[in-house]
Amino acid sequence: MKQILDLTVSENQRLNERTVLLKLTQQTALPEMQPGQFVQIRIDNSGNTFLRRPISVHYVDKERNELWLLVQTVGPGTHKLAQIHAGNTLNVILPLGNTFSMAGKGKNVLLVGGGVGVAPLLYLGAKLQTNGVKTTFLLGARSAQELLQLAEFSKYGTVFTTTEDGSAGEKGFVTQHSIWERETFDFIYTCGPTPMMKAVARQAAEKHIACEVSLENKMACGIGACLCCVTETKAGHKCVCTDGPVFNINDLNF
Amino acid sequence: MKQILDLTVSENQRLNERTVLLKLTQQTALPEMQPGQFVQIRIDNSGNTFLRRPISVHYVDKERNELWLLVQTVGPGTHKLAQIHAGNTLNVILPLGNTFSMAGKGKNVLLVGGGVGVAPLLYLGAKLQTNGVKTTFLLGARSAQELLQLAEFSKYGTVFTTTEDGSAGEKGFVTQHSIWERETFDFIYTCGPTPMMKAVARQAAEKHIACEVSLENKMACGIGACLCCVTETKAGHKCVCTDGPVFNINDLNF
Amino acid sequence: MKTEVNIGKLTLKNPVLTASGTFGYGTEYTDFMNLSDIGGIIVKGTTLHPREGNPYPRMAETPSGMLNAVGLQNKGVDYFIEHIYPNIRHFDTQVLVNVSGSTIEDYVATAEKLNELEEIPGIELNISCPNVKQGGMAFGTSCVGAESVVSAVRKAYHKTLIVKLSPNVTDITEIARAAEAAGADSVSLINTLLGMAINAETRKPLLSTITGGLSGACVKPIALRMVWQVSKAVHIPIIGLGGIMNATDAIEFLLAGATAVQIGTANFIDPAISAKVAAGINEYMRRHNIDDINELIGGLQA
Amino acid sequence: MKTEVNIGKLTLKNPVLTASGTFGYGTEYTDFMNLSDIGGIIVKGTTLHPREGNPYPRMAETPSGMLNAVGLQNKGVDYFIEHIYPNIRHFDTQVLVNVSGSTIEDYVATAEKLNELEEIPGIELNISCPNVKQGGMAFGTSCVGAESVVSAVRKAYHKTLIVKLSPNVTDITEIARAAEAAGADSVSLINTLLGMAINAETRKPLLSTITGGLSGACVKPIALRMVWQVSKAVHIPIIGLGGIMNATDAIEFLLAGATAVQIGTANFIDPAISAKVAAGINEYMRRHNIDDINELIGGLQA
Ligand SMILES: Cc1cc2nc3c(=O)[nH]c(=O)nc-3n(C[C@H](O)[C@H](O)[C@H](O)COP(=O)(O)OP(=O)(O)OC[C@H]3O[C@@H](n4cnc5c(N)ncnc54)[C@H](O)[C@@H]3O)c2cc1C
Ligand SMILES: Cc1cc2nc3c(=O)[nH]c(=O)nc-3n(C[C@H](O)[C@H](O)[C@H](O)COP(=O)(O)OP(=O)(O)OC[C@H]3O[C@@H](n4cnc5c(N)ncnc54)[C@H](O)[C@@H]3O)c2cc1C
Ligand SMILES: Cc1cc2nc3c(=O)[nH]c(=O)nc-3n(C[C@H](O)[C@H](O)[C@H](O)COP(=O)(O)O)c2cc1C
Ligand SMILES: Cc1cc2nc3c(=O)[nH]c(=O)nc-3n(C[C@H](O)[C@H](O)[C@H](O)COP(=O)(O)O)c2cc1C
Ligand code: FES
Ligand code: FES
Repeated sequence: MKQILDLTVSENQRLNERTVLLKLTQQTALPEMQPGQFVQIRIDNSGNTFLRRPISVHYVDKERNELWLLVQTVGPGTHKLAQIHAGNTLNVILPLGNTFSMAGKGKNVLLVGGGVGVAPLLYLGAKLQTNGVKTTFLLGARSAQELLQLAEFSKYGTVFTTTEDGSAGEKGFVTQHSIWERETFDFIYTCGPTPMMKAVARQAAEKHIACEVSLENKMACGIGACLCCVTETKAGHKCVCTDGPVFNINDLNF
Repeated sequence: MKQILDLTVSENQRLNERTVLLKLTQQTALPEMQPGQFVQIRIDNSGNTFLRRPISVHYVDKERNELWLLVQTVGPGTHKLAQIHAGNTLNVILPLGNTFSMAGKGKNVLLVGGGVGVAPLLYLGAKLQTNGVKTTFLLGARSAQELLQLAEFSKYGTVFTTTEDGSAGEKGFVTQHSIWERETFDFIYTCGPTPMMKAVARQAAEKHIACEVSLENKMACGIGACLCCVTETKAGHKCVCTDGPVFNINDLNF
Repeated sequence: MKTEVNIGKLTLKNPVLTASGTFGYGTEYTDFMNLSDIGGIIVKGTTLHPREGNPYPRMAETPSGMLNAVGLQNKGVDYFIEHIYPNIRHFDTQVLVNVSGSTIEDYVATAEKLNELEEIPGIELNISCPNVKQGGMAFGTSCVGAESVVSAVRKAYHKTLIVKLSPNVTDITEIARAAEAAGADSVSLINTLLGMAINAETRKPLLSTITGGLSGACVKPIALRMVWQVSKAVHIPIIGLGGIMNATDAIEFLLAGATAVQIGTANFIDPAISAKVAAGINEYMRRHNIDDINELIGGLQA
Repeated sequence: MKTEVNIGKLTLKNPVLTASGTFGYGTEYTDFMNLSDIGGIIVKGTTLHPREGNPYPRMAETPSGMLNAVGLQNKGVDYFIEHIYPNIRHFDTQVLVNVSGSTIEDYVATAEKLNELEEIPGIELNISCPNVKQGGMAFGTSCVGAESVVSAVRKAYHKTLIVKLSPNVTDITEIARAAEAAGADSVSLINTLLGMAINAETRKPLLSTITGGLSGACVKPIALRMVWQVSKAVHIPIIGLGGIMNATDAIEFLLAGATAVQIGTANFIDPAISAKVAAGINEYMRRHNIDDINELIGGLQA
């Protein structure tokens, strides 16, 4: 069941100039959340952040009853989120959206993230690993500084990286990484800028590997009521907030 | 010259449930301000505090280079002001408006304030005392708890009080205080709720005592440009933000 | 304390409805609130034939508001009757259907089909949607247009007929009078204002359709003025909406002359807001010793 | 980098003007900015005879905006010519006068007097003020009204004639075309939208006049849409305004088809904003390698 909760910020950790890691908690147990799902956060009722802001579930720390969010500053809403202090509360609707398909035990999967798009892949990787899946992360960014949460990702699989300026990992885009030549996978999960996801999807399609992408369309309600967030699919317009955010590339006109 | 300044909050002291005392400062000397003047504060560009908020100069502490404001929480703007932390900055336009007439040396004056309307009277009383004027404060409120800054006022003159519930000073309204029977004054200054100011003005007129009131009309610009803040005077509409906020009762249709 | 209001033959347990296109079919909100706490829901704009709506992007945020260009995406009235109606007909609140079209014939055909549904006590005729090329708003911006579509539907539809007016007009009272004269039981106003948003960096419009419909807190002053004007112009009950974010806003619309209100965009920000508005109106009535909500309606002291 | 634009016979050093009624006579702002940094100022609405304006209260804040009901308080055109003009004629920026009236004769008489002022290169005809009972908006809400007042003034006024349009109309392009046909050198839009605000606790309107004019950030989507529509409808230059709060907003209006912009309510929030907008446009042009501001005008990729 979807809930509206006032969660307390237990930590706001700055990861780099543009990104923070927020940890949210409450007295009682947090609702069950699945990899791929997102939350809708109310910033406040200020004039330039009228609607809620959708943010992916980055990780759920069951033991500490914490929901992690990875937030990149792009405009007034994310800017205010980045400034919030521990102890303050955030009004959050969760859990929203569908989830990634979970590859079966023993499968070999690649999780490809770009920029802050790596967010949903941490929780996904953690769950997959628990399920006995062999997980490899391929994370891309513009520079070493913008590669996020590497220590966390490496807990749940092998991590490869690319940077556009070559300051870490292989130089170039994720789709140019040598892993694509060296290894083959049963399933690819990807989230990041649209051009990156399209390139990954093309690569997956060429190699006949099943592939799911997580979309970030502009949303008003987040619960399937307004029909603002639609994406073109082979079966017509689908809501990214309820039919997604995760889609199989076969269903998209990608 | 009017200026737009980013002032730093050096202190935010809660005086009672609804009122705070804000102290603002900056590195360089604050501009010259006179009793009766006010400032226009930008809250932020949020949807429900679109315009600036006018607040009286409560006191100017020259030595510590501090501007004091007394703020009562009534809506979103004053609520946000009441929450601001020391160290934060506020964008302020100042000094605005005209000033009280300064009674001459040796005169005996009464300063009558009600509720948070006492704000401009502190700085006025301080200046008058420095000028060798005999100052008496008559401050009214609903209850003892809502009488503000008594210790400060008593530095600059004798303080009498009234409360509606009788919890401090004489029970009743300021206009019912026994001082009116006992003493006579050369000049009366008043600020507070309109019904109170009207009653004081009537009393002053009956006794043929010169009287100035400080008005609080709704303002958009605060600098004489929009003509929103007008009050009816014997010479037609006048702007409270530039021709006022201080008016002689003879000029008003009070 | 009496909170019941009447709209045509319809009785609402309280004056709070949800606005079409902002509340889906109600089912999207059952996790957050009890639908039985509000007077009724008006479901998504329904057309004779299925519509895919406009391409993405369909939404842009604006100061204290948003633009939408959904363009009446829906599966058509037959799908509604077969697949949606069965799931919502037993809601413990009034369920009304918002009807859109591009020709008078379409409106009439849709209304005729809905007339057969036992548990749908009324329809809201959307003659004011700015997001579709043909029809839609065109009917709502001239008296002749409004008159013709409303009287045609009136002949075919025998339950409560609400006509939803466009604010994109010089004089909304004229259109309201035309709707009344043509047999509307009630008028609801306002639909969205036509607006536009641009990304200055990319030099492109933010909506696929360039222009779209503005809603949310920012439009409240305009909506309130129009409700006030229309309340002086017609005798049928008015349903007020546009920018209602909380109970105080709703009460302002009642004071301005609305018999009921609709909550639209606010549902996106707080999915439980409509129930909170209903509760807030009760609280206000208690605080002001008002026994009957009808004492509030048109109670502005002006 | 060329930032000059032309409006009729008038050349502005940059496209930033201040809107009538929000910038006094310019003198109120000289503490905060250099008037020479902007293209021009449009002074307070001026009428043939002095006007006291509407009673207090004249202002109500609304979500991301405000309502005003000033009602054209001013000392009349003769006072302007004798007492104000001498103080502002030598400003190093274009000084335009906004002209209002209740009859065509008043408009014409006022325009004739202003025609004699050497340093006033143009007037803006306000046929769209919602805050006065007679005239005002009435002329601006019908093509016939607009045509008649504009052609009468055109005969009497020989410098740049800008006509300010009301947004409270079904189709603003019709009115713009009528103004163009009647000889306007330019149209400016939008004036305020008619709105209303109520205090739910006291049950009273917040303005003495019940309704007033809405301005500020909240109206930007509507203003932008109207500028875009009018830019497709007329050949004369358009001056865009309504909710411009910063340089990005101003650039959006240029992209939508405005040759110049006006800053209104934003002056109340930041009295130096108009100079900042002019500087911000320059900064944008540098960042995007735009040599001539005319490349931006109407540059929306739609
Ligand atoms: C399902 C989903 C999951 C997301 N997960 C994350 C995440 O984990 N971390 C993160 O940093 N960001 C995430 N985003 C993007 C994030 O929602 C936007 O960056 C944010 O809404 C921008 O708000 P703003 O006020 O800072 O910026 P503005 O650009 O001022 O926002 C203006 C409007 O556009 C919308 N908007 C702007 N950018 C985006 C975007 N990229 N996607 C969707 N809407 C947008 C905003 O919600 C708002 O309505 C996610 C988006 C979606 C749809
Ligand atoms: C010259 C002057 C000096 C003032 N000095 C003080 C002071 O020293 N301390 C103090 O606490 N208050 C003072 N006020 C009143 C103060 O400006 C308002 O309480 C405040 O603006 C309310 O804003 P809000 O957002 O909290 O309330 P809201 O009621 O939400 O405000 C809504 C709108 O109404 C205006 N408004 C509301 N109440 C008043 C009011 N009483 N006077 C003028 N405008 C109002 C606001 O500015 C805003 O535009 C003064 C007002 C004026 C005009
Ligand atoms: C996303 C969205 C979709 C809408 N769809 C419809 C619709 O299908 N039919 C209709 O009559 N109005 C529709 N509207 C208009 C609303 O019902 C309402 O008239 C408008 O949003 C103003 O109210 P508000 O400010 O409370 O949202 C829609 C509004 C939004 C925001
Ligand atoms: C307080 C106030 C007074 C105004 N007076 C006039 C006026 O005298 N003449 C006029 O044409 N417009 C007047 N306007 C309208 C503005 O010039 C402008 O058209 C409108 O405010 C929209 O722009 P904005 O949103 O940038 O303020 C006034 C607006 C305000 C807020
Ligand atoms: S955001 Fe409203 S339907 Fe998806
Ligand atoms: S507040 Fe604008 S003139 Fe006084």
